[in-house]
Formats: sequence, C-alpha cells, structure tokens
Amino acid sequence: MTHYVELMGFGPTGWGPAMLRAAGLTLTVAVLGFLLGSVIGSAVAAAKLGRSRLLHGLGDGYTTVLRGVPDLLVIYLFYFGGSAALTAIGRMFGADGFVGVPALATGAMALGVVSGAYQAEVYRGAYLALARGELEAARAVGMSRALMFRRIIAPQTLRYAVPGLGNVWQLVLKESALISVTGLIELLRQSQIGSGSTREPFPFFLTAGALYLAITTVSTYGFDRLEAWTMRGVRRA
Amino acid sequence: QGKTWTTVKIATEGAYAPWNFTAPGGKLEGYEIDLANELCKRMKVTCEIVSQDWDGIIPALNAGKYDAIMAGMNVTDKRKEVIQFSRPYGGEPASFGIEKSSPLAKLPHNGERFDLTKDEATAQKAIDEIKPMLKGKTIGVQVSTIHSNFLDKYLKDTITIREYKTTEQHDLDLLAGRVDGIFASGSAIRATFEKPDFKDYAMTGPRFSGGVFGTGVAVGLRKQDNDLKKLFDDAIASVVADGTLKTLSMKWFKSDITPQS
Amino acid sequence: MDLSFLAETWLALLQGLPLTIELAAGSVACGGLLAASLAGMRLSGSPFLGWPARAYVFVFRGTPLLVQMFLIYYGLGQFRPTLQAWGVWWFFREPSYCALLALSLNTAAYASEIIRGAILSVPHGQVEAALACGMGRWTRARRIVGPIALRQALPAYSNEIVSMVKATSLASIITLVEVTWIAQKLISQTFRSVEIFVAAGSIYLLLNIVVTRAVLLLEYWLSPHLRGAPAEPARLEAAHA
Amino acid sequence: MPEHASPGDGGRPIVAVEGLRKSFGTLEVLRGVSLRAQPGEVVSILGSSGSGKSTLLRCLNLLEVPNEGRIEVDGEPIALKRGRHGPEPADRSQVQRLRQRVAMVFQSFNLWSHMTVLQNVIEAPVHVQRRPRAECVAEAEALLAKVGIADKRDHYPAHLSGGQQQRAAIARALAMRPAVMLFDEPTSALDPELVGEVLRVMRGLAEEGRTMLVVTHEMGFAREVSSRVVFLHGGLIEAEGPPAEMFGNCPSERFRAFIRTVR
Amino acid sequence: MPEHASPGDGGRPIVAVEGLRKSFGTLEVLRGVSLRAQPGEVVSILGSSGSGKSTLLRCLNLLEVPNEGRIEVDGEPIALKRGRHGPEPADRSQVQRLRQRVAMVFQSFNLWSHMTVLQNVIEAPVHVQRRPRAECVAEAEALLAKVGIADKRDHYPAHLSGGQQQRAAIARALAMRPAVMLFDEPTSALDPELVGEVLRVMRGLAEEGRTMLVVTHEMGFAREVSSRVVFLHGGLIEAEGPPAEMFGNCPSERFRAFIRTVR
Ligand SMILES: Nc1ncnc2c1ncn2[C@@H]1O[C@H](COP(=O)(O)OP(=O)(O)OP(=O)(O)O)[C@@H](O)[C@H]1O
Ligand SMILES: Nc1ncnc2c1ncn2[C@@H]1O[C@H](COP(=O)(O)OP(=O)(O)OP(=O)(O)O)[C@@H](O)[C@H]1O
Ligand SMILES: [Mg+2]
Ligand SMILES: [Mg+2]
Repeated sequence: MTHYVELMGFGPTGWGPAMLRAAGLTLTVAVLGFLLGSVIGSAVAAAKLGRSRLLHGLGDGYTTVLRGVPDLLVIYLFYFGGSAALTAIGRMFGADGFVGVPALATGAMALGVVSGAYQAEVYRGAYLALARGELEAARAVGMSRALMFRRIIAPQTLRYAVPGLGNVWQLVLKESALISVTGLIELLRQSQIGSGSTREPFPFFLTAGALYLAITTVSTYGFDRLEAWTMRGVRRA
Repeated sequence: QGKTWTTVKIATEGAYAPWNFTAPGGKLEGYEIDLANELCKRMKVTCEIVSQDWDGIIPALNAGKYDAIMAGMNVTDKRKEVIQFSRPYGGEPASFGIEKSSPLAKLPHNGERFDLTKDEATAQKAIDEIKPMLKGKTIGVQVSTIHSNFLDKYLKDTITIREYKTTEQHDLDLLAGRVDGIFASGSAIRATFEKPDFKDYAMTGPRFSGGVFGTGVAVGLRKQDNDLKKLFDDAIASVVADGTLKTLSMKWFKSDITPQS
Repeated sequence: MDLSFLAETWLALLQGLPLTIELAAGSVACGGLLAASLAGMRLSGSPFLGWPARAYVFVFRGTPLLVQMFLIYYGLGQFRPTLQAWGVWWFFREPSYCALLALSLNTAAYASEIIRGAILSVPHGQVEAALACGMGRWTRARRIVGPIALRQALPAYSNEIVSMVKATSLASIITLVEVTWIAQKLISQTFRSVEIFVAAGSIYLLLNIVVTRAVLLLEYWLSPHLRGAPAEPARLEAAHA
Repeated sequence: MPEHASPGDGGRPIVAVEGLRKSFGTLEVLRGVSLRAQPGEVVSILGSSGSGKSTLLRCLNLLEVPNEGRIEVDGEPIALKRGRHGPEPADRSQVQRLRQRVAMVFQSFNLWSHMTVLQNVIEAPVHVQRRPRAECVAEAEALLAKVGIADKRDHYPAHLSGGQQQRAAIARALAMRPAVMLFDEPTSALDPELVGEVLRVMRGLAEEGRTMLVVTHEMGFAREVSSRVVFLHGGLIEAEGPPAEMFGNCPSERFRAFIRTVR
Repeated sequence: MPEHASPGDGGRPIVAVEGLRKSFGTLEVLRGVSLRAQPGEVVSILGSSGSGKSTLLRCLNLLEVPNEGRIEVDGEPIALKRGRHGPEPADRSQVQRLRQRVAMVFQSFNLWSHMTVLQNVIEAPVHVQRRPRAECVAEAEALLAKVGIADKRDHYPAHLSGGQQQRAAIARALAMRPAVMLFDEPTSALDPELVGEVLRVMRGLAEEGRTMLVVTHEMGFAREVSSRVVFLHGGLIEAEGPPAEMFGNCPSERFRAFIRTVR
C-alpha cells in the first residue's frame, strides 16, 4: 500500500502528475470529439430521416462504414493520411521533410467523425419515438423547419436520446485511448509507459481505471441531470 | 546524397526497462538513452529523443517522423526488408524463467551459453536434451520476437507456445500458473524476477544466442540513409573500443550485455 | 498496393474470423440477457435493485474494456489458490472464457442503458391499457413494452453490436488468436501495416455490414405501424375487381 | 346527500367503494367518495371537467392507487399496504385477477400502436385470459362488426380516424367479457348515429347483467340508459339518484346548474 | 346538391377549396370536395365517423397534401407541385406563412409534452410570430382564464384531465390570433357547462370577423352558432346550407337519417 502511494504520489518519484496530465488530455480530446460528433451526428441523422434518397444513401453509407471499420483505422487514416497530404503541400511550398498534423486536432477529428456515426443512430432512433401528433401541431402553427427543430424536435429527441448518448460518450472517452498512435500521451498510453518502465502493471491500470471512473462520475451525474430535465412532463410507468 | 547531419531525431519506446523507459516526471531514461546521448556526442550532432508507441514505430521512421530507432530492437531478417541497422550495441542470450518448485527447474545445462551461429551442433544437442522435460508444457513468449521465432523453430512440436503482446503479460500468467515457463531475453527475465512477487522464480536452463536471435540490438535506420548508418557504426565502434558501452551495461543491467563478437 | 499480398493477408486473417464471430455473438447474447435484467432492476423502483444496477453500469461503462479484460484475466489469475478452492479456476484458466466474460459484462452495461431508454419511451397510456386488462409484469413485457421498446432500441442497439464486434479485437491481449491478433502478428513480420490494416478493416466492415443490414431489416419488419400505407387487402380486392 | 345508503342496497354490490381519497401533490381530487353498484346496474358519472371522474375510474382498477379508502370488487376487498411512496397494492396477483374482470375504455383510447385493430382486440383474451385464439378472433370480428369497423381490422391505430379508434377501444374492452366495465367518455368522438349504436350495445350488455360505470357528458345517455346517476363535485359525490329523480327535481343546486345548459 | 354556388358568393371568400381529392393507399377519403367560406362565417362540418372530416381540415392547412384540387386562402392559391411521392407544396415558406393565419385545434389535442400549458400557448406567438414575450404571456393568461384553466398554467399536459387538455389546445390556437380557425371536435371532452362556455368564446370570435371551420358532433352548436352546415358523406359534400334550412327540411335523405338519432 505504501508502495502504491509512493508510486502514484506527487513526490519526485511519483507518477501522480503524469497520470493526471494524461487524464486531462484524455478528457480534452474526448469532449472535443464528442461535441464535433454531435454536430455530425445530427446532420447525418437528419439526412437519414429525410426524403431525399441521395442524402439517405450517403448518411447510410457514412454510418455503416464509420461504425463498421475499426476506429484505429480511421485514426491512422487521419494521422498518416493527413500528414502525408500536409507533407505534400509543404513540399510544394519548398518545405522539406515531415509535416505533422497537430496530434490533438487529429485525435479530436477522428473521434468526432467516428462518434458522429454512432450519435446519428442514437438520434435517429430517438426521433422515431416522438409523438407524431406533436410534430404536426408544430407544423400547423407555421413553424419553419429550423424553428421546429430547435423548439420541438431537439428537446424531445434529446429526451429519448440521453441514455444512448451516455453510451456514446463513454465510448468516446475510452476510444480516446487509440489516439496514442499519434504520439499523444493520454491516460492509457501513460499507464503502458508507466508499467513498462517500472514493470508493475497493476498500480498503473488500477489508477487509470480509477481516473476513468472519476471522469465517469462527473459525466454520469451530468447525464442524469440532463435526463431528469428532458423527461420533464413525462409520465412513467 | 550529401546531406550533412547536424541534428538526429531518435525514437524510443520509453516503456521497456531497463533498455529505455520513462521516469515519473516524463523524462526518458535507460541504457539506450545514455548510449544515444553518448553516440551523438561522438557523431557531433545534436540529438532529440522522442517516445513512440511500439506499434507503428517502423512506419513512422519510414514516413520521416524521425531518423533513427533505438528501442531495444533486435536485428532480424524481416525487419531488414524494410529498414537497415547499424552494428549492434547490445544483446543478451535468451533463457527460460521457471518456478523454483517446478520439475522444469532442473533443466540441464543450467546457465551454460550456446551460440547458434558459432556452434549450432552443440546447441542443437542441448536443445534435444531439454526436450523430454519440456514435453507437453506450455511456454509463454512475446509475440513476433526473436524469442518466439526460436521456439517456433526448435521446440514447436514439443511444447505449447502461448504468445503474449508484452513481456509483463507472460510474467503475470507465469504467476497465475497458466504457463509453465516463459522464454525471454535474460535482461527482461532478470528485471522481472527482481520483484518480490517473483521470489520463487528463477532463470533456468541453457541460454541461447546467435542464429535466429540475430546479431543483437542495433539502431534502426531508413534504407537510404547510408551516411547516417556510417556515423552510427563508427560511433558504436568507438564506445565498444574504449569500454564506455560496458560501463553503461553494468550501470543499467548489472551484467555485460555488450555484443560478444 | 500489392493485390496478391492483400489477398494472401485476407486469407490469413480469415482464420481468426470464427473466433471473432463466436466472441461477438456470444457476448451480445449473454450481455443482452444480463442487460435486460439490469434495465429491469433500474426501472423497478426498488432501491435494493436499482442501486446495484446503477453501480454496475457505472463501473463497467466507466472503465476501459481493456482494463476490465486485463483485470479479469491477469488480475484474477493472481488469486489462483482462492479460485481453485472455490472450484472455478477451470473457467478463469481459459482465456476464451475470460474474454467472453469480460465482453459480456461490458456490453451488458451499455445495452442496459439503451434498453432502459427505450422502455422509458413507451407511451404511458399504452402501458396503462396493458395494466388495465390485467396483464402481469411478464406478459406486459413480452407483448406490449418489449415490442415497442425493441423497435425503439434497435438503432442504438446496432451501435452496441457493432462496437462489440470491434471490441473482440481486445481479446488479443489475453492471447486469443482472433483477426486483430493475426493482423498484428503479420504486421510485425512484414511491416506492411497499411495493407494489413486495410485487409483487417475490410473484414470487420463486412461483418458489420451484415450486422447493420440485419438490424435494419428487423427494424423495418417491426415498424409496419410507422409506415404510411394502410393494410394491403384493399389493394388485393381492387386487383380482383 | 352522499355517503349514505345508495339505492339497490339489497343484494351484494359488485363494486363497492368507501371513503376514497386521492390527491396529486397538494391537489385533493377525491375527498372521500363512496359508491356501490349492483350487478347489472349502469351508473353514469357526471361532473365538470377536472372534477376527478377519470381519477375515480382509474382508482377502481388501481391504475391510480388511492391515498385512503376501501375498494371491494365482487365482495373481495382489495388489500392495500403502505409502500415507500404511499399506499400500494399488497398483492399484485390479486390486482391482476381483478383487472381481468373489470375492463376499461380510456378517455384517450390508448390502443397499442404496434398491433392492428384485430390484434388489439384479441390480445387480452388470448394472452391474459388464455382463451383459444380462433374463438377469440371470431368473437373479435363480431365485435368489430357491431361497432362498425370490421373493414379496419388489419389497420394500425395510427391510420384510424378518432371515432374509429374509440370504437376499437370499446371492442377491446368488450372482448374481455368483463363483469364490470369502466367507460371514460366512450362516445366523445362519435357522431350521433354511432352514439346511438354504441349506447344500444351498452344497453344490451346491461341487460346481460354486466355492471357499467360510465363517465359521460351525454345527458341523453345518463337519462335514458343508466339506472343511476352520480354527480361528482369538489371531490365528493354531490348528488346521486335514479335519472328520473335527478333530472326531475334534484335538490342539488349545483347539479341543476350543471344540467341547465343542456336544455 | 354540392359542387355549385355556395351561399355568400358575394365577397371574396377567405377559404376556397375546389375539387379536393385525397386517398390513403387505395382508400378514397375525399372525392372532390368544394367549399368556400366568407370572412366571419362559421361553417359546421358534420359527417359520420370516418367520413373524412379530419382529413378535410388537415388538407386545408396542408398537413395532408391533397392528391388533387385547389386550395385558396385569402385569395392566395397554394402552389402545389408534383413530387416523387405525389403532390407536394411548391413553396414551403408560403405554406408556413399560411399556417400562421390558419390555426388548428386537433382532435387529439397534440399538446407539446415537454412544455407547460403556458409555454404551449405562447410558443407560436413568441417564436413563430415574434411578438414580444410579455405581451404574449399576458394574452395567454387571459385566454387560459377564459377557458377556465388559469390555475393549470404551469402544469405539463400529462398531468391534465382530458377536458383541460382540450381547453389548453383551444387556447393555444386562439393565441395565434388567426384569421381562420380549424376546430376538430373542439368540445368532445368537455362537460355541458364548458361546452356552453367554449361555444360562447367561439361565437365571440365569429363576431370579431374570424372565420371558423368546425368539425363537430354537437348538433346544438351546428344549429345555433354556425352560419352554414356542411354534411360530408361518401367523400363528397352531400348537403349544405344554413342551419335553419338543413335542420328544417333538408332534401338529403342521408342527412335526415344522420340527425334523426339526436332526438
Ligand atoms: N394516415 C392514414 N392512413 C390510412 N388511412 C387513414 C389515415 N388517416 C385516416 N385514414 C382513413 O381515412 C378515413 C377518414 O379519416 P378521418 O380521420 O378524416 O375521419 P373523420 O371524419 O375525422 O372521423 P372521426 O369523426 O371518427 O374523427 C378513415 O376511414 C380512416 O381510417
Ligand atoms: N397525474 C396527475 N398529476 C397531477 N394532477 C393530475 C394528474 N391527473 C389528473 N390530475 C388533476 O386532477 C384533476 C382531476 O383529473 P381527472 O382526469 O380525474 O378529471 P376528469 O373529471 O376526468 O376531467 P375531464 O372531464 O376533463 O376528463 C384535474 O384537475 C387534473 O389536473
Ligand atoms: Mg377525464
Ligand atoms: Mg376526425
């Protein structure tokens, strides 16, 4: 036990600061990725629900492919693909050598694109649960699409989407571990470094687990509050 | 091409004590870090050492993210197809790690070294002698390493090979009793068995080097950077010659792991 | 890109497919059952059932599957004498059982949230109508709440199945030879990570296309009441007339 | 007026309610309602909007659990116990048994959206009462024909007009062959012709000896079909009696005002 | 009878419908309905359940797009175009503009479940018509008081009784100050007292010059409040005329049968 405290402490030989920093990075990337994903997700869900066959096909392809391939592949594509493109552009302007994409941006983008696909399905499912009559009422008072989306569809869709969104958030939080290939030292990579450097895997994985749980505690509380708020006025069995 | 090297970016894994690892503050340390700094001094270049996940360490070298790899990487024929290596700066015979109370603890030729390049016949004889005891046992080894290549080549029909992603993992399964022994480099086994949990375990049996184990650990370089290879080769030759390398080895491994030949 | 190499890789990777499918199907099935009970516990209104379910979801959704798998396999492995005393070591000895356990426990946490959300979206009046005709809990779940909730849960559930298919790749850390394990081994032998990744990715993609199409089909089949057209017989009669 | 001897005290009442109280938060909706119905009786429950008529019906089959009071169906008192959030049924299977004999038509119909009309109607007979399916289908078709929506049997509720939904809901309740029927404004969405039709069906049921409690705004129904009229006001039964008496010279000023508007 | 000169041909009609057809799948619900209403007119639409009354109202504000026919509001014809799934509005913003002047009370109320009663009522005035919030709230409160649910302003729809929901829906429609109001059985869930109350409100609106199309089963309303009665049958307008004429000696045998049941 004392050994653990020393190992994970904040003294000169303690890994505490490094682990906390890594947790902060994980959180940052995950939040950015999730937010980007909600923008993409609602757009894709709208496309899949709309009447345009073209948009429907595109949306369907998007969700199928991006949910279908391993996320690491998407991140590789963004990272190596992105830097290959940037390097090529750099060459055109006379620069020499490797031009890296900012790792944080790559990670957030990759997570956003992937979680967008997941969120799209969550939103689509929730939208289908809305009471049709209430949408008609909105149409009947002359609401434009945008207004109807903002005032009626979004709040009610959110109501049924919250549990699914909670899942996607947890998924993003943990997929953020994959961005270590871009060189970012997030929580899981930090634990791997730590356990390889000290040859003591358990303290590191336990600490990483605890830090993930700490983030989850806060976000679960947030999602619970959001759910309570969106469920206002709903009678339950 | 006449590129003159003034700075060299070197990648390491930073998670393979004591070769290379990370201190709690994030500083890279270890045998290879000290060595890299020493080599760069002798090559008269400025050095930058970065850490990189082991997966993708070679593609990123070829993509130009850095110029050299010093990450406890053994020279193998497969790797030579995509990159080239400097002359080796380390390497230690491989051996078994076994529970002291296990019947395998009495493997013959304990502690003897066999070089598969120099004297394959003797080595083969030693292998044949340990086979009866190993028959039907499960041995853990890190996947895609020279050690797994060795088991594949010489003991495939005798033992069940279980391949792990990292050495810590087979260490843990050794403790859990899911494997009867592990096969790894002496330095890795020693580093693990220093831990109190492993007080009932010991490095046992014959030790092997050469042959499938290749020539040892070396600097990985892009194929076209011949000038850089020459710089590294000369620098390594000089640290070997004046004993610096041995000093570093004793500091980090408490034994001599410098190339034997 | 070298096509013959790609084809060769593909065939090599296919050897891992049965295990990948077994793990995914097994964990989705076991996890689904567990998830339904967890969702039921949370919605039961009883704190003695609700809080354990909450805690379960919290822990299993809140920590990475990698860590869970690691702890179940390597972590519990450190308690071998105890497990042997309890007579469960035969289970924890096997990496494939451990992987199935970890995957099932994990997916159950996620799926229970999806199911809970879906049950909450069932219009209250329809539940009352079921109550009013004397349906018991089980009949209600099977005949009314289940079908309506299932229909509503499907899109989000397809997320879960798809990510389970991909999550089986983590079983490679506990020595299981599935598609990703083979891919990683091939990469470290050939260093042709792009081709191998593409090949492995395409296998997962194909598998997931099958999964998502199947779910879509089920969704379509379950939602005649959401489609516009009224029943067919009228048209048939018209055709005969 | 209320709370004492209701007419027909002779036999054993099939439904008996004593001192029923129910509040939502601080709003006291029912403040001590007592009511009994003999087999074969048709009781009309009148009252202004928000007076608690639906709440009363919903308490009778325990969709709302009363805060206080005693409910007896066919001589069997429903056991309530003190739960965490107030009173709750002590024996869930008793309640389920009870509900199979007390059918309800909801004010908002509450048809099951994922089932066709026919499936809605046979659902409870087949899956709750476990009667043979073929028999149930035949009976359901007869019922649907009776309420005039035989042609809609394979439609989903979302594709029905308001009146058609209401009729499907009535058929669904009838299909259970209940001893007691609770109707919450069963003709609100029907045109006059259909109202007549449905009332005829209900009269037939009453003659078969079924008991009916009907919340209604149709004074015609209250006057002509029901054997007793109950007027809910301020959470209490303000007046009750046979329709002739009630519509003749009811002593309650409030009730006279209530019906004055309808000629 | 139908399809030619409707009464009040004098001025420009505020609503004019010509040859409206609508089918669902193979079911032809409207088979060529023509109808006009002058400003200030109150048109009662009668018809048996399933005769297409709701469908007709829903076509008027394009909630259902007719398969054929021409709809004009205040002299402005609504442009329809041929879409992939049949006709669709050519100009969505025109339809939105139109709908702000044509309010609707739904048969099933369709209150927004995530908003309180007050929020339901001010939603369209504030966010669609962009009137100042304070003004809208004051007006909404007055309207809620008028329909008698001022005390429920902060309740969510799920916690209201049927009649209270219906009144909230009426207040929501009135709050838009529309030129034309479409009521789909606006008093179905109300007790006789409230029916009288709501009819009085509606009469007031008519006197202010608003046009109303009311689907109703209340013959009293049709007779006393409306200026014209339209009888839908078999997808066509079977009979129409001022109430006195219609309820006096309507030539349509079908209509006489329809109203016979009501006394
Ligand atoms: N979305 C739909 N899909 C298919 N059929 C429909 C749909 N909506 C209505 N119908 C059918 O169209 C017919 C007319 O419906 P409508 O709702 O207009 O009747 P209504 O005159 O309003 O009847 P009620 O008085 O019962 O409300 C009905 O037979 C109904 O089943
Ligand atoms: N779930 C609820 N939560 C809070 N208040 C409720 C709830 N249900 C009903 N109420 C209130 O209780 C009162 C009685 O409601 P109830 O539905 O019994 O009226 P009702 O007599 O059926 O009226 P109507 O004729 O309008 O249907 C109303 O004022 C209503 O607002
Ligand atoms: Mg009611
Ligand atoms: Mg209608």
